[in-house]
Amino acid sequence: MQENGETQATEAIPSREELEWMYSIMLLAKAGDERAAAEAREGRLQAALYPVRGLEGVCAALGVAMQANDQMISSYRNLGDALSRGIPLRTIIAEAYGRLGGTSKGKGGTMHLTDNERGLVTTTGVVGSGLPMAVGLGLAAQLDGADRAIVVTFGDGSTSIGSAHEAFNLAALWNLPVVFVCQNNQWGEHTPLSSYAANPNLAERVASYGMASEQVDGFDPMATWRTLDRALAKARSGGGPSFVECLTYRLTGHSGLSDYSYVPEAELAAALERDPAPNMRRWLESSGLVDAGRLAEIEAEVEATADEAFAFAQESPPPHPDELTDDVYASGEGIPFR
Amino acid sequence: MQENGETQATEAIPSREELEWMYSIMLLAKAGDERAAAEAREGRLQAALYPVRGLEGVCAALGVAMQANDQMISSYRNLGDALSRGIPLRTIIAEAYGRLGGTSKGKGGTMHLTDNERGLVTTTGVVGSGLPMAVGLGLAAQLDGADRAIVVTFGDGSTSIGSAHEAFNLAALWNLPVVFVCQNNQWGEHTPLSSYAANPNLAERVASYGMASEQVDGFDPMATWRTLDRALAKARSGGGPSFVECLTYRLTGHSGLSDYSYVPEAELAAALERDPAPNMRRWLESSGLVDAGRLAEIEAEVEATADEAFAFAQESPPPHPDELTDDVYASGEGIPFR
Amino acid sequence: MSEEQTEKMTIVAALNSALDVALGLDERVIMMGEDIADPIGGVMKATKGLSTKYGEDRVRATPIVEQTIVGSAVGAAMGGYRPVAEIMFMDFLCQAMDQIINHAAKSRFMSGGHTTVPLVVRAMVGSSNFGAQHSQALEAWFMHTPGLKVVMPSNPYDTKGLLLSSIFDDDPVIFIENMAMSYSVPGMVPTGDYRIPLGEAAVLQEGEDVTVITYGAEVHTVMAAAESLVDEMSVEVIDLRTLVPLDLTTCLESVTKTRRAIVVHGSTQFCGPGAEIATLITDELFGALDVPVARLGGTYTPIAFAKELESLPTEDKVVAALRELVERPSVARQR
Amino acid sequence: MSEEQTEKMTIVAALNSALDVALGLDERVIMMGEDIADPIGGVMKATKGLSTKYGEDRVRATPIVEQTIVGSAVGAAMGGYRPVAEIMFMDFLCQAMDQIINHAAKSRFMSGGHTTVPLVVRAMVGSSNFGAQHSQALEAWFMHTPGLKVVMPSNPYDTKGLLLSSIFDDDPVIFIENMAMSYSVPGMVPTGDYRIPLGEAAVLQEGEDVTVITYGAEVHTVMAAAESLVDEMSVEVIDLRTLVPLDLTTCLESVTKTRRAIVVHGSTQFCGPGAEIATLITDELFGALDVPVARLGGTYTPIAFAKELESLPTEDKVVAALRELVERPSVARQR
Ligand SMILES: Cc1ncc(C[n+]2csc(CCOP(=O)(O)OP(=O)(O)O)c2C)c(N)n1
Ligand SMILES: Cc1ncc(C[n+]2csc(CCOP(=O)(O)OP(=O)(O)O)c2C)c(N)n1
Ligand SMILES: [Mg+2]
Ligand SMILES: [Mg+2]
Repeated sequence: MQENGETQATEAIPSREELEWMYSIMLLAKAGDERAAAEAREGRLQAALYPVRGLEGVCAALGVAMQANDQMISSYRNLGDALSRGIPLRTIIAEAYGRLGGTSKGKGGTMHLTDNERGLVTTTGVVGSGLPMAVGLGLAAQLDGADRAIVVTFGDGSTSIGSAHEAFNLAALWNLPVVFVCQNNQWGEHTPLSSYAANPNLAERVASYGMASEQVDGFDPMATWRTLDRALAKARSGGGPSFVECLTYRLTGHSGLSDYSYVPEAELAAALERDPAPNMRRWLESSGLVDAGRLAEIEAEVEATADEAFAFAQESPPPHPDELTDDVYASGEGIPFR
Repeated sequence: MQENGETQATEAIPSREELEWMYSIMLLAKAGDERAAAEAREGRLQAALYPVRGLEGVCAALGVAMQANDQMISSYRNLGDALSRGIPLRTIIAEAYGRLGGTSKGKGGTMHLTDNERGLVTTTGVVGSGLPMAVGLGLAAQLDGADRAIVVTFGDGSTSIGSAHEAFNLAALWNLPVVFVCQNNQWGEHTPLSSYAANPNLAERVASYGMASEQVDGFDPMATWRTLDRALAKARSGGGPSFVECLTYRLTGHSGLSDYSYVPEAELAAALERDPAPNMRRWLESSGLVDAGRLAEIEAEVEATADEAFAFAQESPPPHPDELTDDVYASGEGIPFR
Repeated sequence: MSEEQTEKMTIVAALNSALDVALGLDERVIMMGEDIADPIGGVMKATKGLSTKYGEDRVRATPIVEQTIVGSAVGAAMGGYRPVAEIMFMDFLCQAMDQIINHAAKSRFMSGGHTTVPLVVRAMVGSSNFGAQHSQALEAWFMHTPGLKVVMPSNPYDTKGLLLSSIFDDDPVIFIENMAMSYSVPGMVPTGDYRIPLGEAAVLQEGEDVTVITYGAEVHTVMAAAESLVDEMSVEVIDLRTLVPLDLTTCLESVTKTRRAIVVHGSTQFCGPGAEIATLITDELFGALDVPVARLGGTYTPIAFAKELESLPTEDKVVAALRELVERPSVARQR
Repeated sequence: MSEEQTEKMTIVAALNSALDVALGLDERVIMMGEDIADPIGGVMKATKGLSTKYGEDRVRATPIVEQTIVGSAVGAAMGGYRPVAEIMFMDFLCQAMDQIINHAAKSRFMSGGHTTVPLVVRAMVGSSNFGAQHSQALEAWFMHTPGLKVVMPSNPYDTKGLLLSSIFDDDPVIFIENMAMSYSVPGMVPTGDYRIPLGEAAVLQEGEDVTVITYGAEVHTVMAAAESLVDEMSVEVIDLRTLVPLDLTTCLESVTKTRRAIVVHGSTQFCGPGAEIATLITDELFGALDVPVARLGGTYTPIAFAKELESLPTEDKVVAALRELVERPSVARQR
């Protein structure tokens, strides 16, 4: 997909069905984010929220590039990633409300979605901590002799922390089927990449571990899909790990309601031009891949899904207080629960 | 200094006095190691020992390249480093015996030498943990506006751990006067470098942080001295941090009495050919820099110093049991010491 | 000390004021932490304005590197500075444990007293809004670690006075804040320099029937519970303020009078601070106690996200525990 | 279970045998840790021969990356395996705390029970020969962390039986060994598979006058002290074996009989396991105790290198504490 919304005729693209799904993942992530923020602003939702805005193209690309048996570890900024695994928005939102209908029965909250059937193994609130766990999942896949790949998503800021370094080295050393997907939105909370790294080229840094490593335009879902698809195929066939740095920009504040007044205006304006969903829409329509009617249908479906998800969540019962001591241990005999 | 023990005429070398001191550091490290191991074997010394054998040339080069006001953090494998700071062998050995005459009054032991006056700020037993502290010392030097540099020494294996990565990035980002001296002896305990790193070129890895980074032949004290001298001068003058990977080989087992049967014979034999002290001796003599008589004198002095150090240590009194609760806090009021 | 001028401050404002005073008093005071520089001035805004006023050299925003935030503070302390390291959520101290335990806490001892490590690690107990990884209270770990001091204030006045003492103390101090109190319990605070000594508990309310020993955010829960029980019993409330050094004397004096005591805290009850405090009191006052020293701490579960699953002491739980404690018949010695 | 064939084994040999049995029983058992592969087979040789027998795929020597040793174990557990991670010295668990606390311990709960993390982290309490950074006993931290189990055996037989139970337990287990005992306390051990359930203490010696509750290496110190006091008093000795779950029932039964008790452990006394155990016993048996439950743990200091500076319970200290405890007059209730 070019800046003007066109893709080279020679380059592969997903099927029409997949393209439609990509588009709906993007819209759904945005709709989920925005409604949750509105609910929080009204005081009806007490949860930490981390909008995906800017990363939708990467999430959509993951949705198509990953196969059903692949596994993912995501972070607190997980809504788009979770949707890309096909997890129903309703269970994600129910978790945000702390309800039994949530992915984690309301015990985890927004940072801790789990859906093992759909391959979302865990999402973590601790920066950088997903990478060592992904190494372990990669090890499991390798030992199983399975043709599955592991994706771990994390931000640019997360590459600073020690655990990331350890995991890169180990994945390269053991030739594990792990694809490290860096969702580089140029900010670690309120600090820009240039203020926390002398060399801001993260792909270059990771290449030095002896691992395949590249940058891709994360605002371009087609380019991102192709790069991820290649990396995943390589991982599944024993070719080892890759680092894929998806270059995007954070289109909102760090968290749901947080200040973003410090963002350089021109940077944000330029990034908004590249906003993946509207660009993809233009391209789908102009290239004739999906017609205007079908696009409108998808948009209406997304709205309906979002409506239904929030309604479901709000109606889902909260856990009973006695459930506090459930799920702490597999076998809790002799445990001093009070 | 070339393989054959000769140095290029065009290249700088230290003064004769400094060369003599370098030679004596090397011998003293070896003498200290060997006598301590013998004492341990006889059951007269109960301490973890980490021989310097193979690294003597790097330690000697540090001894001349570092200035009096520079500061150092070393590891458990610290005997040569400590000697390079001019710390008397007697206080180092007294510490190994756990005596009051030791650098740390017998409380620290072999892994925990301290001599603030001579700029050995701390030595740590935890792999990789010296690097973040060196960043802090570098910060202090930078804030002081002082023209001092910080050296932190650590092994090849220590580059795997997360803290090293964090420290490299931060030192580069803040342009700190820290020289990271990697004493690469090709082994992390019993595991060879090739088994724990997909890319065994550590200098290449560290260069990717945006930091000056190079490899040097650590068996060549002159080349090592020149490289360290440059890096230290650069650090002192605000030029920022460097990573210097000194390539050597471990000439003994990991610790004082540990097994080394697994070492590939040919590798060890080749490394022994490069043993820095005898090579330096040959070169000093053949180049006419130091004559045979003076060399014999130095050797005798080293033996005498070592004799005296062990005698001093053995005669130094142990701490009184009541001193256990001293030095835990600067102000210990209200502390439940029992 | 100029205690004259006071201002109404939140705990965050008191933190900011303490840091401002310390940076102004001594150029060896420096700060490091994620996002602490302006414009954002810290995620809770505790450092707002300080990098602008004192320069980014002294107030440094770091990458996301908890281990090296603390490690560089240890190094800078060894280099003659008095660093204040900010770790956003206390849970992330997990990343920095090696530097805290093996270096900050032990260096003075291991060096035979030659090395001083005057540093403060500020960290915040989070909230269940963020889930189990942003809400654990870990003070017991640090109490269990010789070489550290542990401070956990409950109000703006103490926060500022204790933070200033901590910064100018020559030992490493773990200074624990609580997210829930950040803006919710404003109070009058002197604008200048003043110090509250480490190791002195405060008796917040005198009483005759029972002693509650608590600290940090639970102070407010306990005070509310005591207030609601005002017609039923006379409750003495002790705010420990610092956990190491521990002001056992004040606790013993109180329990000698009341003969009944409970320790209330937000960290997990099992192997928590309450166990130590209860044991110390029992050791000293065994024969004078009517009933065993009670405890109310967190349940033996991670912190749940759903509000219905309450792990921490609530006002209701404290009320129930106090009623039970006071109504319990004095235990007779069996033979 | 075939307990028939037995062999004299050191604790290290018992560990090796347990790991061998587990690897042989279930191909989902894997191991990772520094230097654990052959030829060296682990710094204490606990894994000697296993990488050769079961392949380096299943028994992996890692780089020096404690955080990722445990983190990859967590991930592999989530991926269906039963990893056993080896961390050389317990002190280095400081590096891995985030993975242990925020992930291993909490994942089951945070996932609403959907995720199981069956893993074992083996770690060794070191020795003062290495200094303060290689000798700290940290079991209290893990006891204070809901979601973990904590095992600390004292002899070869228990080591093997408890390690096998730990590996096949579905919860994360911190399994703590002690360097001093590695080769020094050989005993008869079945060569095959057998299990000792987690949460069952062992009464090592029955007695009437006093109960000593202990675990790990201190079991031997206590037994020696009891032996040397055999003419003076009758000592009941309980080896807890696992700290979570805690077999309080066995402790209470014993103290009900003896009316006097002491908890002895090698970790720091302040805020240590003894505080919790003493408090639990006092809660239940307050009226039946002659004197408060005593404790003997490590001093509130780092571990010193010099042997003269002894922080841990020694036989002499245990003897003195037992004499004091037994001779102390029963405390009368004051009114
Ligand atoms: C270990 C740790 N330190 C600090 C935080 C607080 N924190 C949450 S998100 C974040 C920024 C992460 O930036 P990045 O990795 O770029 O991800 P992004 O939020 O931009 O998606 C920080 C510092 C945390 N969650 N974990
Ligand atoms: C964090 C940590 N993990 C493990 C160890 C145990 N250990 C001591 S030395 C060592 C090997 C270090 O290798 P390297 O950095 O190459 O230094 P060398 O010993 O070769 O000088 C290991 C694993 C430790 N001290 N600290
Ligand atoms: Mg980011
Ligand atoms: Mg090495």
